[in-house]
Amino acid sequence: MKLIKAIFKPHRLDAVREAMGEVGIQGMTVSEVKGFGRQKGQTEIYRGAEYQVYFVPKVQLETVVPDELADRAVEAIAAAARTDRIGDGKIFVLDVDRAVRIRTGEEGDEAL
Amino acid sequence: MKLIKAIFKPHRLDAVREAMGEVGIQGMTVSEVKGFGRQKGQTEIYRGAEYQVYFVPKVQLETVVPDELADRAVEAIAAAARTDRIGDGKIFVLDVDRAVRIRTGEEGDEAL
Amino acid sequence: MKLIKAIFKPHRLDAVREAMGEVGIQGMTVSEVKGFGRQKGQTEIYRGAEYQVYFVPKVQLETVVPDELADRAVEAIAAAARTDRIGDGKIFVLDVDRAVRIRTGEEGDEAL
Amino acid sequence: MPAGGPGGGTPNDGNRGQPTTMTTIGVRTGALLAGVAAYGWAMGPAAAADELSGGDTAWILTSTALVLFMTLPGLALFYAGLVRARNVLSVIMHCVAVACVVSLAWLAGAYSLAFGDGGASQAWIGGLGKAMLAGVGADSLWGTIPEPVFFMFQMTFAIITPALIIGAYPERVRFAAVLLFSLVWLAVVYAPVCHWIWGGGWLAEMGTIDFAGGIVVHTTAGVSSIVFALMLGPRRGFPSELRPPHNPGMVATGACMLWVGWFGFNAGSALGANGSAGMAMLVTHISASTAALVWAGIEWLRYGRPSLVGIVTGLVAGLASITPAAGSVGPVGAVIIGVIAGSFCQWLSGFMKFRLRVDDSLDVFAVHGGGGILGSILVGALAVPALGGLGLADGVSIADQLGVQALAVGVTAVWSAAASWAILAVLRATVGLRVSEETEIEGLDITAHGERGYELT
Amino acid sequence: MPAGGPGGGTPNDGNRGQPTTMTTIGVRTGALLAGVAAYGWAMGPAAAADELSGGDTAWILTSTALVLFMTLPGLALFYAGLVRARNVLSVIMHCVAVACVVSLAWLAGAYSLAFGDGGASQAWIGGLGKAMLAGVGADSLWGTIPEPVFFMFQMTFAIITPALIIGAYPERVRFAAVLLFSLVWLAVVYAPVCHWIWGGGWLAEMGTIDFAGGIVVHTTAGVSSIVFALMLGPRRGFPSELRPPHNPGMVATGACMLWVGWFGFNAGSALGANGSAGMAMLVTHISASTAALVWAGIEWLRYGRPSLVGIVTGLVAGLASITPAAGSVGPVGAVIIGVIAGSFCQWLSGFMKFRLRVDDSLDVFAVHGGGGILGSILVGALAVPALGGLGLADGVSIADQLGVQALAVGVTAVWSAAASWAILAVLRATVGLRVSEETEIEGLDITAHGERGYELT
Amino acid sequence: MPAGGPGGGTPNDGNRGQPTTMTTIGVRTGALLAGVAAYGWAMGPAAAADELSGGDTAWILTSTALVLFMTLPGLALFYAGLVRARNVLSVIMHCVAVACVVSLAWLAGAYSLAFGDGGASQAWIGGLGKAMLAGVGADSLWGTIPEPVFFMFQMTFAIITPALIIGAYPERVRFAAVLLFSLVWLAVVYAPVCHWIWGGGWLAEMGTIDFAGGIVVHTTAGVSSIVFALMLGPRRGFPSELRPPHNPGMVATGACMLWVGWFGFNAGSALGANGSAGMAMLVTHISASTAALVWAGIEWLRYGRPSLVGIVTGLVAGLASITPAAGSVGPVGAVIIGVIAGSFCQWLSGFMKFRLRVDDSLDVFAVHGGGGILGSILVGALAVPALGGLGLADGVSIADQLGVQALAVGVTAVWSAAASWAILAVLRATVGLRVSEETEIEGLDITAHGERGYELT
Ligand SMILES: Nc1ncnc2c1ncn2[C@@H]1O[C@H](COP(=O)(O)OP(=O)(O)O)[C@@H](O)[C@H]1O
Ligand SMILES: Nc1ncnc2c1ncn2[C@@H]1O[C@H](COP(=O)(O)OP(=O)(O)O)[C@@H](O)[C@H]1O
Ligand SMILES: Nc1ncnc2c1ncn2[C@@H]1O[C@H](COP(=O)(O)OP(=O)(O)O)[C@@H](O)[C@H]1O
Repeated sequence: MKLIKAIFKPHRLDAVREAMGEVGIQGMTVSEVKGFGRQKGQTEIYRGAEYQVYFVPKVQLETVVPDELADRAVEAIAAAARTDRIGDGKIFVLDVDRAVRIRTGEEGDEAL
Repeated sequence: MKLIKAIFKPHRLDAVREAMGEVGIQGMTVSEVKGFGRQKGQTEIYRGAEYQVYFVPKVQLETVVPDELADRAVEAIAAAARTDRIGDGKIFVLDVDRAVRIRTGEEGDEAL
Repeated sequence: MKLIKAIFKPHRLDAVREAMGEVGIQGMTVSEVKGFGRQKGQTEIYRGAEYQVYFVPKVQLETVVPDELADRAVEAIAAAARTDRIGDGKIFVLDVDRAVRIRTGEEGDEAL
Repeated sequence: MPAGGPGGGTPNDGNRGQPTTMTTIGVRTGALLAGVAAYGWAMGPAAAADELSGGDTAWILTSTALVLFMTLPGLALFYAGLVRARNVLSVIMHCVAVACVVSLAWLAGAYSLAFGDGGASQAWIGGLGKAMLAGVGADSLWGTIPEPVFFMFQMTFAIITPALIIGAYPERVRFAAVLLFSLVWLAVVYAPVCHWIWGGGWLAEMGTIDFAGGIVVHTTAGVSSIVFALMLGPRRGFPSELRPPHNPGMVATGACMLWVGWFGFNAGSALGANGSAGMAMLVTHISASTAALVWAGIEWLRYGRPSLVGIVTGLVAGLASITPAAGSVGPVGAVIIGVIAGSFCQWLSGFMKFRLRVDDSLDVFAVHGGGGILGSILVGALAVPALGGLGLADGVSIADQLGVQALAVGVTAVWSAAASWAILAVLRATVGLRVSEETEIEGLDITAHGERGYELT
Repeated sequence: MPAGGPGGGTPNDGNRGQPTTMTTIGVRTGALLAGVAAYGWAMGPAAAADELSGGDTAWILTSTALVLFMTLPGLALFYAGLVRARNVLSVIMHCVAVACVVSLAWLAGAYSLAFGDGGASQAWIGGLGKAMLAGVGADSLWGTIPEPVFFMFQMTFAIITPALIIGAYPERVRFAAVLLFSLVWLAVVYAPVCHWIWGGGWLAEMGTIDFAGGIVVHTTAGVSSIVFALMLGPRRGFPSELRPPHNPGMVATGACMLWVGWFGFNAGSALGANGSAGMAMLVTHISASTAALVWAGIEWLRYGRPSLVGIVTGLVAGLASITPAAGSVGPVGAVIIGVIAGSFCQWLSGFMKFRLRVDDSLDVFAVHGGGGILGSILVGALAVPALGGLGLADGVSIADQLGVQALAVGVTAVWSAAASWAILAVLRATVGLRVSEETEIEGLDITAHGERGYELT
Repeated sequence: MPAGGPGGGTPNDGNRGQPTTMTTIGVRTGALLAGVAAYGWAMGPAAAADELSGGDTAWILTSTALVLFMTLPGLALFYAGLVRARNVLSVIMHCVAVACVVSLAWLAGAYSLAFGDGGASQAWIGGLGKAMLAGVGADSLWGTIPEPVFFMFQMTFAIITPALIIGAYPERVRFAAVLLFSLVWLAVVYAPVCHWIWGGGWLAEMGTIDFAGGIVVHTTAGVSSIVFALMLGPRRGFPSELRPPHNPGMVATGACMLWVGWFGFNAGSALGANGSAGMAMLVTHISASTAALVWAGIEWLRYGRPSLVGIVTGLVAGLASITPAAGSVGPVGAVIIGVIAGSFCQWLSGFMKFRLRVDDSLDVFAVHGGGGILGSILVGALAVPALGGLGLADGVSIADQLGVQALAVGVTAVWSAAASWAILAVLRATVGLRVSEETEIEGLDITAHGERGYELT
């Protein structure tokens, strides 16, 4: 199994979730993160003072999928998250040793 | 060493933390996440309009443990997080190359 | 490529980000987490009642780097995050199979 | 009660202009029916016989503060809590900016258009004689209070009326359109309608009852909201994929402030510290309480759970509905209005969204407009003494009064709709009404104002 | 000051019913001691000699708005900030719903039970003659103000009293139980006690001093809170594993609103715009400031850090404690009450939780009940002119007055406890008082009201 | 208007002490110029001829509540929203604690120093004859209102003045320093300056115009803020690496409360419910609206986006600037003051930060001090009838008045700076002014008060 960890722009979340559904992936976990990268944070101005905000809000999606689905999932995320603008984000794939569904105790691909 | 990544229902956090203590695991990191899975989000009604909330609030616990403790830790989490209801969550195990304790520079199992 | 996952004290974030820049690492993703470890939570008192807060606020930084940069990155984080006080945190290194830059489709070290 | 018969030609300066030094309703009604006198001093300081009352002045100064408090921060919080977190600041910004723009316009000319002497065209619009408060000093009187106090009290009504419309267009409107629309709308819709009913215009002459603004405030704002929502188009994902209110506690805080401030709105409209003010406050409170419980009760039956957003929405519906009637009905009438407001406005809210599919986003028409129209009609019947009401003017039947009320509401609604449409058509063709889709997704706080609502770390 | 001797049989309509047109305390006290007259018009509009005062009316209209503001949003925010984020809305919901239910019940009969003519049973309870405000119009007077204004002002007290009890049961109570308890409690506890002391009942006859509600409001609510907490049981994890207040800034915002609103509560209880109102406002403010500093100072000594939640809790304790005494003590008395309030209530709060292990969750008894009882007793002594007080009634010794005060507090406490217990026993057996454990963990916002407090993304 | 000529020696008790029973400005000015009489009763209840006015009393009771509301929660939220989330509670704590400390000090002696009879040193400072309100009872009058009401109204000014300075030192100050500084500063700066101008002191004698506190409140607080900021040093990362305001919605909520409360501040300063109060409220509102729009407009031009924090900052600048002039200028003057306030204060804010590099963190000097000084000078010219102003005293030329105003501002600024410096030098050497760097990074909420602002899970 593979852990796919994707970091992308928050407003693409709905599109990515749908794309995942089309690939047949139902389970995923999402968190809000702050990104640092080529895309720089914004400058905010209050009362004439500039505030440098270094980070950019991103969402991180993590999903564990059977090996054979991993590549399709990566392509699906990449396509759905893409806006062709700087700051679109990254997808990383890691190897997973073991997976357990808490409710049933099922293991491996069954658990996903 | 193994990274155990468990996603479960927020209200089981105290129970899981205690169960980990019994296995002898003291260190862990927890974050709030949104889950998508078999358990669907709720429908909320405001002024007669239905709002489909797709995600379910979950917590994600991550802990790195020595190889030999990994299985016991997984069992402990599974037992403590279980409510036998849909949405109980998942546990994933990944391999860790290296661990460092920042304060002392200790490495490997010592660092955990 | 390696995923470096570092958990440390929130107020060291600026220092760590700068240290990463010196090593040549520009991309990273940060989230707010709660830590459990040797450093215990604080006791807060309201109206004479003590509230035990078990967790300690930490930040978690994740960055994927080329293999050859991993060690230098770990040392840089460790140095910058260190305060020599309990609760300084941990750094973990995991192996990454694949990395994709969403905007361009670049893969591997190129994508970072 | 304060109405001459539609055919009687008794002048009537609207309930706002009543002298309020007498303390019994009997006397008060008498004075009102002696319409010419009342009308006479509506022209300003000429009526030298009037004397300043410290008690009345104290209460209207206080009411002015209360009604400003309704908009800022009351309405601002009520509305801001209902939108997504990424638009919270933009809604508050709209409320503050509209208040400022309207205040200056009120001074520059709108007050004069509403309450100044219109000369030959008095039936339709006041003149510009009092623009920039010309001729009005600290010693000018309006009835028993200084005219600057009357000016200020009325100004707070002029502020909240276009501010109500903010609920029609949040999360997607251009800021420049908000400012320009509010400014022109004040001159073209609010000032004339206010003049017709409270400034001695043709609807006042016909004996229209509108104690504190069911027509002048809620009908104008409610109808214009539908037009604005239609011209602007719905938010992305409307109606099925919207996000729930981001902060219902903020919504309730704002609603509570509206409740408290409404005491100034309705009881202040007696223009004095007297029994009429007391009774207006009482019926206002009873209608609000009733409508809130009815709204929550229906939710409980329909969805199994009464909600906080629901109960406070019912509250506001009850407040809007009693507004035109607060000087004419008794407690029983207030309960009846509350029951109807809590159920009718709730139904209307669903009807607008799911049948008509109008994204009047924060239900301005359903809650304020519907409520205000409802109350403006019902008052014709509920003023009857049999229900504890204070009665209609001598010789005026319920049918007569209902006719006048319906006419006033109808004409006001048509005028508000037509004028709003015209203003928006021009604005759409020039500055544009709507932001880009990407801006809408990112949220107006950061894109239009460069700020973020919550930085909690 | 406004008390006849316990044995003297001088009727006394409670401080609420005082005529307030005179401006010197000397004259005022004189009029009060001429008790029968004062009592006479307490029966309503019969006393035709009274005349409306615009100044008094303006101030009581304002005070009514201020006291409503205390509950909504003041108390709602004060309480809501103290609970977990997942219960924030439920607490606000309780405040809004209780206010609505009480308002209708006040109109339907509770006002009449408290202030109507009780005929033969006048010592115990008023009659139903004024139910639905029968016979009361905009021109009815109560002293120098319109009776609808008096009705409204008193109603805001009737609202806040059961609303205070909300602090005893948050985070685990069933919503239906909140509504039913508040409704029945108003009729069975509040209305009679209010009648005994302010409506011309037996405690008024004995000369009980309770200027603005140390007994009528705080003792009844405080004691009932203990009973409610005991009948309901503590929250999961009480007392050692609870979560800290989720939003201390919200707590402080609410407390500040309570402070401002309390000016209407206490200074409004003079029922006029006069020196008595001014002095009541002054001592109220001084007691609050003192108690706040004392509370924070003790925290500083004990824990090394004075907290925001602490200082504002002391503030509220100081406000509650001065309430019964605000018409009788001077600034020195206010400082003394403040010092005792800030230390005693803080000690009491710990004692309740850790010795008695009662989960009166937001310290209603410790802060409001304890404070109110404290002030109700102390006023008997601190009214002495040597401490700047306004003195007791002629021929009444400190010991006499302390006896009367203790009796009034004692009887009220016993009655409140017994009646609350009975109401809750019935409710527990029928609708149930408490939610399931799983619901408690998930939080009442989503389970009981289908809403979430904060959606900040 | 209320000024004797600088050389004329006409006594003047400051605008606060004016009798306000007459309702036309003509009469009012006349009475003022009969300065000795006005001055006579400024000494207290001796002037037995005065009579209590219920209307005036009602309005000043209300104004007192409004001005307390400005500080709590108005200013507290306005300031707290501007800091980082980890310091939000500490700022609110400062506001509450300063209010409590000042209230007790006002009773203990500061009121007497400001408004008591100073005997031989009357030009410089009042005596201690009224410490602990000695000799003042519920029946004492001050003009047409009870002296306890005057005491309370003035106290709310004494509270907000040191509370304004809280904006100079947040996020790094020691709590003990806040308390001690505020206490000593009240006695050494506020009480004397207040006496000079409103208590019949030497600046009053010279005919200084300061209707509601441009000098007494804003100049003292503004100048002292610079000194405090300099003595304390800037926050870590100032000026380039600071965090943005954590909650602009909270900032705006507080600003709106300041707006509403300012009606009590300025219109209450007429000390009566009359035309002067009405006109003061009107010009206050117009100046605020104008300055808000000007500030936001400049932002729009400069940065492409008008911000919420910006518009409400302009609002407050407009309110501060009109304060000294609210009794003398007309609507045109108010617009002029607003335009200058909105542009000048914005420029000043940048100048302080980036040129002078003073970390007066929440812009107390730029917004309040600069605005107050601006208005205090401008009033000398804008009071002219040609601009709708009410005119200067007979025989006083604009140049004369400008000279007096400049002198009053200058002396007050120098005294405030010198005294603040001395107080802070002592405190720095004893309790210390600043927390450690680690504490600053962790935030004051948890380190100084043991609390966290938001626990939203
Ligand atoms: N090496 C990395 N490791 C982890 N996260 C990264 C890395 N590089 C970028 N990111 C994340 O991806 C986001 C987008 O990257 P950025 O360099 O701004 O633009 P782009 O994706 O267009 O190359 C960043 O904000 C950050 O959250
Ligand atoms: N394949 C997956 N990868 C990552 N997280 C998952 C995956 N499947 C489920 N989850 C997480 O586990 C939670 C519970 O899963 P769900 O399918 O709802 O129920 P169950 O655990 O009972 O099978 C989800 O809300 C999600 O956070
Ligand atoms: N085994 C672990 N797995 C994951 N996170 C850990 C682990 N141990 C510690 N942590 C994280 O590191 C933080 C610091 O650890 P702690 O034991 O308190 O102090 P120290 O870093 O000085 O040893 C914890 O709060 C937690 O977030």
